[in-house]
Amino acid sequence: MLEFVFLLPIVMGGAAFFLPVSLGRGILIVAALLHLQLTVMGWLGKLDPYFPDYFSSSPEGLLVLLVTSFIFLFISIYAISYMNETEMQSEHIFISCMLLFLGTMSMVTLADHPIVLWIAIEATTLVSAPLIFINRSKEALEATWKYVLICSVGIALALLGCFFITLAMDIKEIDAPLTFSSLNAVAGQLDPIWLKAGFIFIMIGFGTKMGLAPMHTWLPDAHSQAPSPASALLSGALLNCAFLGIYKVHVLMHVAGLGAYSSNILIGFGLVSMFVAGIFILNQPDYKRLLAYSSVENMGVIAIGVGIGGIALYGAILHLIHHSLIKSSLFLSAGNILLGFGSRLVKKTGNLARLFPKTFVAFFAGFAGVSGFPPFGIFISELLIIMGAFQRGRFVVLAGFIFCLTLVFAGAARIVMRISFANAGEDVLVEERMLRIIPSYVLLLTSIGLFLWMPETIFEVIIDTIKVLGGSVNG
Amino acid sequence: MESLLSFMLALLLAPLFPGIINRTKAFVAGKQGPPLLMKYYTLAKLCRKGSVYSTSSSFVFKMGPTVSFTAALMPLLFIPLAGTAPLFSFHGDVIVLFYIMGIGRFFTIAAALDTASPFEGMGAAREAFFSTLAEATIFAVLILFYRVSGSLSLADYFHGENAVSLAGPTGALLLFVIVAMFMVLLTENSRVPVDDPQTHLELTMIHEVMILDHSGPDLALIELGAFFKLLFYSVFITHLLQPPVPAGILVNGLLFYGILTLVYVAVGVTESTMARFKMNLVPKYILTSFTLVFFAAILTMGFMQ
Amino acid sequence: MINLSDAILVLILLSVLISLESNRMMTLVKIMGLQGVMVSLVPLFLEQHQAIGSGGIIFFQIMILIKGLLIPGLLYFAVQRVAIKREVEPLIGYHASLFFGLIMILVSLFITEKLQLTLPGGHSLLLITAITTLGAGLFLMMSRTKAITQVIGYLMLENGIYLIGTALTKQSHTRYVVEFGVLLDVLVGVMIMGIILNNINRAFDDVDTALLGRLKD
Amino acid sequence: MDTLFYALAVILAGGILPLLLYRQFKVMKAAAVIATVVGSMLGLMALTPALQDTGPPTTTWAWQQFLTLTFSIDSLSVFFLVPIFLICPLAALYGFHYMDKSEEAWRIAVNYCCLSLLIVSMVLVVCADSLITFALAWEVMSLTSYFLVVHEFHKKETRAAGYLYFVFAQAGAMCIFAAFGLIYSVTGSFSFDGLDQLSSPLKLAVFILTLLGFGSKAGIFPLHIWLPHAHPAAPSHISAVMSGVMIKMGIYGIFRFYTLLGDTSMLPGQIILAVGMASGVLGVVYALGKHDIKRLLAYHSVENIGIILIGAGLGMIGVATGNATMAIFGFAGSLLHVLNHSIFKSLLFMGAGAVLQKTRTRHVDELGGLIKRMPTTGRTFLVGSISISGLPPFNGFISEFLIYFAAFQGLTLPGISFLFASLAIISLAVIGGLAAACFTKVVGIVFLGEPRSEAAARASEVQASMTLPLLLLAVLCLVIGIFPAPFVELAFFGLRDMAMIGAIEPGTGQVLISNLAFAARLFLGILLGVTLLRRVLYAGKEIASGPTWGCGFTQPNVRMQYTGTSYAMSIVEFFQPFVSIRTVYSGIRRIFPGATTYETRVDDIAEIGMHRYLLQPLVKILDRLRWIQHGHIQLYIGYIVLTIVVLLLVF
Repeated sequence: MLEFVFLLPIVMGGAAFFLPVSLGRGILIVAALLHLQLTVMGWLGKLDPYFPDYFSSSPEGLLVLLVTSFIFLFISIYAISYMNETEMQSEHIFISCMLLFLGTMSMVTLADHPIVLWIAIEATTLVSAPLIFINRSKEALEATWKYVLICSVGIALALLGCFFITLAMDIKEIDAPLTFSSLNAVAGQLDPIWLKAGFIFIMIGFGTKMGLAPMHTWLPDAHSQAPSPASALLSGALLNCAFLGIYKVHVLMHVAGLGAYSSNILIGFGLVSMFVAGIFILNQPDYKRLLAYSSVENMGVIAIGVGIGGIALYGAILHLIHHSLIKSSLFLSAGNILLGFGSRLVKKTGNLARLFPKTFVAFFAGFAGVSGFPPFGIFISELLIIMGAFQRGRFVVLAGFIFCLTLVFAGAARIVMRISFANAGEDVLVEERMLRIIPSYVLLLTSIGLFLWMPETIFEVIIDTIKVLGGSVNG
Repeated sequence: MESLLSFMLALLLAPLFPGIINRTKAFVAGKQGPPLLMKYYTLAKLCRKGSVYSTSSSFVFKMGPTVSFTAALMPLLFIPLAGTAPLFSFHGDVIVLFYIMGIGRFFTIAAALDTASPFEGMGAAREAFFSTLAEATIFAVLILFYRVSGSLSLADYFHGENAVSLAGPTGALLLFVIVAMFMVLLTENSRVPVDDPQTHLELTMIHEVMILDHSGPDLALIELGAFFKLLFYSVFITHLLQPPVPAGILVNGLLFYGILTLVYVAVGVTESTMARFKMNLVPKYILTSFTLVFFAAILTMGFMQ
Repeated sequence: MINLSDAILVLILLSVLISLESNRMMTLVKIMGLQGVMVSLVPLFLEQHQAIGSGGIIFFQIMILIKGLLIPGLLYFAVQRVAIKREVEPLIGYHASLFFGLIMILVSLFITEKLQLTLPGGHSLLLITAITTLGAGLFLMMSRTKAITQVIGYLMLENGIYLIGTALTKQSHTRYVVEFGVLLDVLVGVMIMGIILNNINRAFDDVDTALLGRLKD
Repeated sequence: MDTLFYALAVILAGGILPLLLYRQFKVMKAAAVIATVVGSMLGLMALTPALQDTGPPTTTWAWQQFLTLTFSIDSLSVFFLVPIFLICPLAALYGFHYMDKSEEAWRIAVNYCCLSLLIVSMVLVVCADSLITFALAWEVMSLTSYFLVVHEFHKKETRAAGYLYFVFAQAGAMCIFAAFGLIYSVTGSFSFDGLDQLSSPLKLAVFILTLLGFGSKAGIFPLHIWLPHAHPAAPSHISAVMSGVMIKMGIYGIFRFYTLLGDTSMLPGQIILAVGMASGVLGVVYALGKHDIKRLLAYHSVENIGIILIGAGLGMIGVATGNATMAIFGFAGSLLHVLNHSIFKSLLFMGAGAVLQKTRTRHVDELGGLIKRMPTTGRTFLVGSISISGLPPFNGFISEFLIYFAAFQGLTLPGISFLFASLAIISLAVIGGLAAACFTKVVGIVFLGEPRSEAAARASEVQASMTLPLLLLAVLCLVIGIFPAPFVELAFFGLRDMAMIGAIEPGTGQVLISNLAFAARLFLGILLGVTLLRRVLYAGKEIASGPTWGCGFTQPNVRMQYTGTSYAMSIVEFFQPFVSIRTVYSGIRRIFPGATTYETRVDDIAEIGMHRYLLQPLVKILDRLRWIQHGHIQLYIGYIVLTIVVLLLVF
């Protein structure tokens, strides 16, 4: 039963809330492992949905699910050491919410019914809110408040979008179940005006959640204030889930013959996101916010890649996978830095290379990876997006894309170099621990591994994903 | 064989011509002046002496005179003298020669700096600056010559089928070259109005100050090298002025040395009638020569098409 | 029947307008409760939703319970615990707000007119009400400083969207299970917001969003 | 090809071994050096078969399902591989004693690792035969060289330099990627084939994009800004590799894409020539104005890149106008200068490194008299200086001569090409003169005269592993100068596979080259003769030594020596509008004046321009936009509403 994939973590999360803390940590790891196993079973096609009206395993969903499940496992390992170090007070809430978060995200990836998808995405907001304000500082509360409210408003608008799509069906008197699969089948007959309106609202709604500018405003706050494992999850997994919602509707638009329209909107949002991220990455005083804005930028890259289509679409999907791996690793490293220096401010840190050599390697490698240097996959994805953009003749977009990439790189490099090399005191609050180093290394190595050798199954699933949109690796 | 003889003769005569300059100057000033063979006496005296070396200096200081002498000698091997073909010649030799003169300058300057004397450093700086500018003029001349004669060797310039000459189709342009080369001659050989070899204040010198610390045979090599260099430039100008006479070698030779003497006299007259420029006017002066030639080179576009 | 549904819609509109000019927190919460009940009732009186099974009846009962009682109740407690000053504290004055409400109605009228061509007829008032509610909800969130007002604005937005949903779509698609899920999300959302508000209040001694402006660039 | 990969494997081993062995400091360094040297020799051996026939077949590896990594060697690659395999092992060897702080073992191990990765990536850049392969190798090269630059990261200026380099490298890479995208959009494949099918405006676009990308790596004016910062910041043997070899990868890129595009119009040549002249002249003028010895050398790299590009530009114009001789000699001179520059520039950087290691200062005006204290370093540096000034009988002259020759060929062309050719000649002449002026300054101030500081007075000769590379390189300079024929042949060979030039007949330029060699030998012969003559003249004479004649002043001291600053100032002032000179002078005040200061700084107009007209306005605008994230939730919701309204209205 496919639904186990999300039911399992939800049930275990509920259980963890009531069980003693010592047991909770075990549950976290066990749930993560079981979830990964279920995911793999889902990949192998061993699981069939029990409610096919609501859930199904789409290739794009499976991809996001796998990424989510994979990074969750390592983040949870990290989280255990992290919780130890910070002496977290409400640990049972944290563990329980982590698991619920995983469950709701898995639900997003498997949802086939627009409104079920909507429910799942809204649920991710709600269960992740406690993760952010777990330490109840003023800033964390503020961040959570903004997160919950802005995302709720945004997602509410997405509901409106869902209704519009339903309407697009009703007006033409089409009688088909309201699932993405069946909608795609009848897409050609849908009413284009309402479909467009639906797309706009869903784009804005889920775009808020995905962190596309100018609806991204909650993101830097929430990502910077959340404890690092939670930030890693938010950035590495949650944004993808929101993207999935947009992607599915974009596919619908494409099948309905409105692909150009939705592509343009995606590209527009993508460019704005990259530019806005660039503004704030330059001279950013807080390194966790830096990473958060970098997520905004990368979501922009993905949106542009999807909007351009063709080979860029493959690049976008690849970007999504690698960004998740690298960014979550970066957030984990940032967590170590935060523990070590006790401050999120760049100017309070420095000399990572000497004080925390292992963290430094992970942090800098992550930065190089996210900036598109080999041997990390973002190198390929960005190259493919650039090539795709030329192929589709989108020169202006490309100019903006390249400008923003350079801007972001210039801004981030300065800060990363400062953290890594600048002179700083020798005081270290918390030493590095292998348990908090290994996860970030594994995530990076996975990206390197996928760069060197892409497993055939994953490749095929990506091709399946982008086939609908006319994307292929042959241009 | 006659090339070799002619070359030897030129080498022998080289110290004579500066004597002519001095006599000219003396004549204009209404003085008796030093004997015509004065420079020979000086060289002989220097060769008899020993040397004092500064404790600051190194082997570079001793290499300076040798290299600069060699560099001054080389061009004379390649330029036609008195109607005879040069000893050596190949396509492109001009570039090599001017660069070889460059290495001579390099070592002269290095030797000057090796003495740790502020005055010599000052002279070296000026030498480096002015000769760079003069180089631009020289290469502009080469451009013009290439347009006119299509060759890159001294022998072809002055002896070949398409030899450059005032009588040729582009003769008018050569007037520019003659004036400019004369200006370069004065610059490269540290004559008035660029430099004053007779001055007594080290601060205002260029070339003379650079060799202040040399003595004995080293100084003799430098002096002789300077005469060769002056001879080379004068010969260059002489060739431009010399009318093509279809006569024997002897007539041509005499005509050549006659015009050569006139060039030296002209240098002497210039020195007598002009004052030395202020240092900051020198670049302008050299640039003028460059402009003249470059203008002429551009004009060839009209002639050639 | 139509008259009855129209009456409800007019009541909703009225509640929107009153909420815009209301200056007391408690009033606002009460109005929200009323609006919740009204909104839940609307589908019952619409023609195409005549055939409602027993599941439907249960669903609507739950919905009235949640929207009319549970959520306002939560808000009520929140206001009691949290808000020391019971004033709404607008960024944009009450009269201007009311004026905005009227403009919003006009805008909705205009939009509805424009959309008439592509819509199955008969819902113009419903659509006007829905859009006005939606717009007013957003307006409340933007123009009030108190955090609780923003929750209320969110609820109003939700109500508006729900109304549009009922107005535009056939019931056959949105099964009750799904709608229940949506409702649950809203409920949990408000609960979470309440918890955060409570925490904010403890940390800041107030829930004025002016205090919530420390995170910026 | 296999041998080449074995060579790379050995070099890579030389990078990985130090990471494992870093606890044994000496062993670690020795392992790295031996592996690098052996690997490079293997690599050179791998080139020999390629020199004879058409080279080994293409090697292809499938990658990522739909991509292929393709490597092949053609004659151009062979030519560029030579300096890589020549200079890098010497640099590694030099590093053995240059990096002598055993407490920094781990960092030095990382340095060796990055160096070996850099070597490998450069080799792969040169061998890459598809867009994606090239991009991959290029990026690895940028990343590893960045790490090499920030080796001494505890210094603030090193970090700043590293940052600048990193940003330029990435921005340049973006331009290259854009060019690749443009190519891909037409050919639809990642291979290098079919580039000549592009329409001519597209060719020009690709050309300009690649020029921006490769130019920023090569350090053409005004994209050279990173270079004078990064090269001084890096350890000296790394500067040698970067300046001697790595920036040539930019030149390689320009050559490669020119060949692939097969664009025979005039414009590319004219652009390259103009860029080359600007870089050449301004590079050397700025070099004159700098007093940091490594920064000065870095500006000379800009100058030499300029000379190389002048050659290439002349070659391109030759191709465009069908003047085969001009094309061949222009390109050949350009290529040969690539090799020559890699030799003498790495020699000079290593020499500067030796000075730096012994005196701990890079400031020219604090040195002096080192040739007596560091004889080998001083002599080899002198050789390098003469070579870089392009003076015979050393190697720099040979390549400059070829370029001159091409330029003179261009004089027969009509109209604008004639102007370009004559400007090229004048620029070369001016560059030559100024370079000589600059290096007389360096040699004269640093190595000759009296030491200007305690540190310089106490300096001593460096260890064998550092002098050996210096000697080898100096000998190489002289060998190429006196026996140029095989090296010119190599340059011609490098052009063999450049289709647009046409077949080069064997023996092209043979007479010319033998004449050049003859002139050089003649010069040396006469010099020898004159030296003997001098011996004879001095035989039995009294040689005394005493203080320098102070022109009447009896108490000269070392501080009275002429400084590098004053030496160069009048020349730099001559180029004033293109050079910004800032003077800070406190002036003499009061009747009994106290201490006064006088300071001049020569600034790069490209740098000033970039700051004033590009960065500052940009940062200002972006800073203004920061209010977007204003902190208040009402505004944030407003953004969402606004977005809806805009989207609904616009679409």
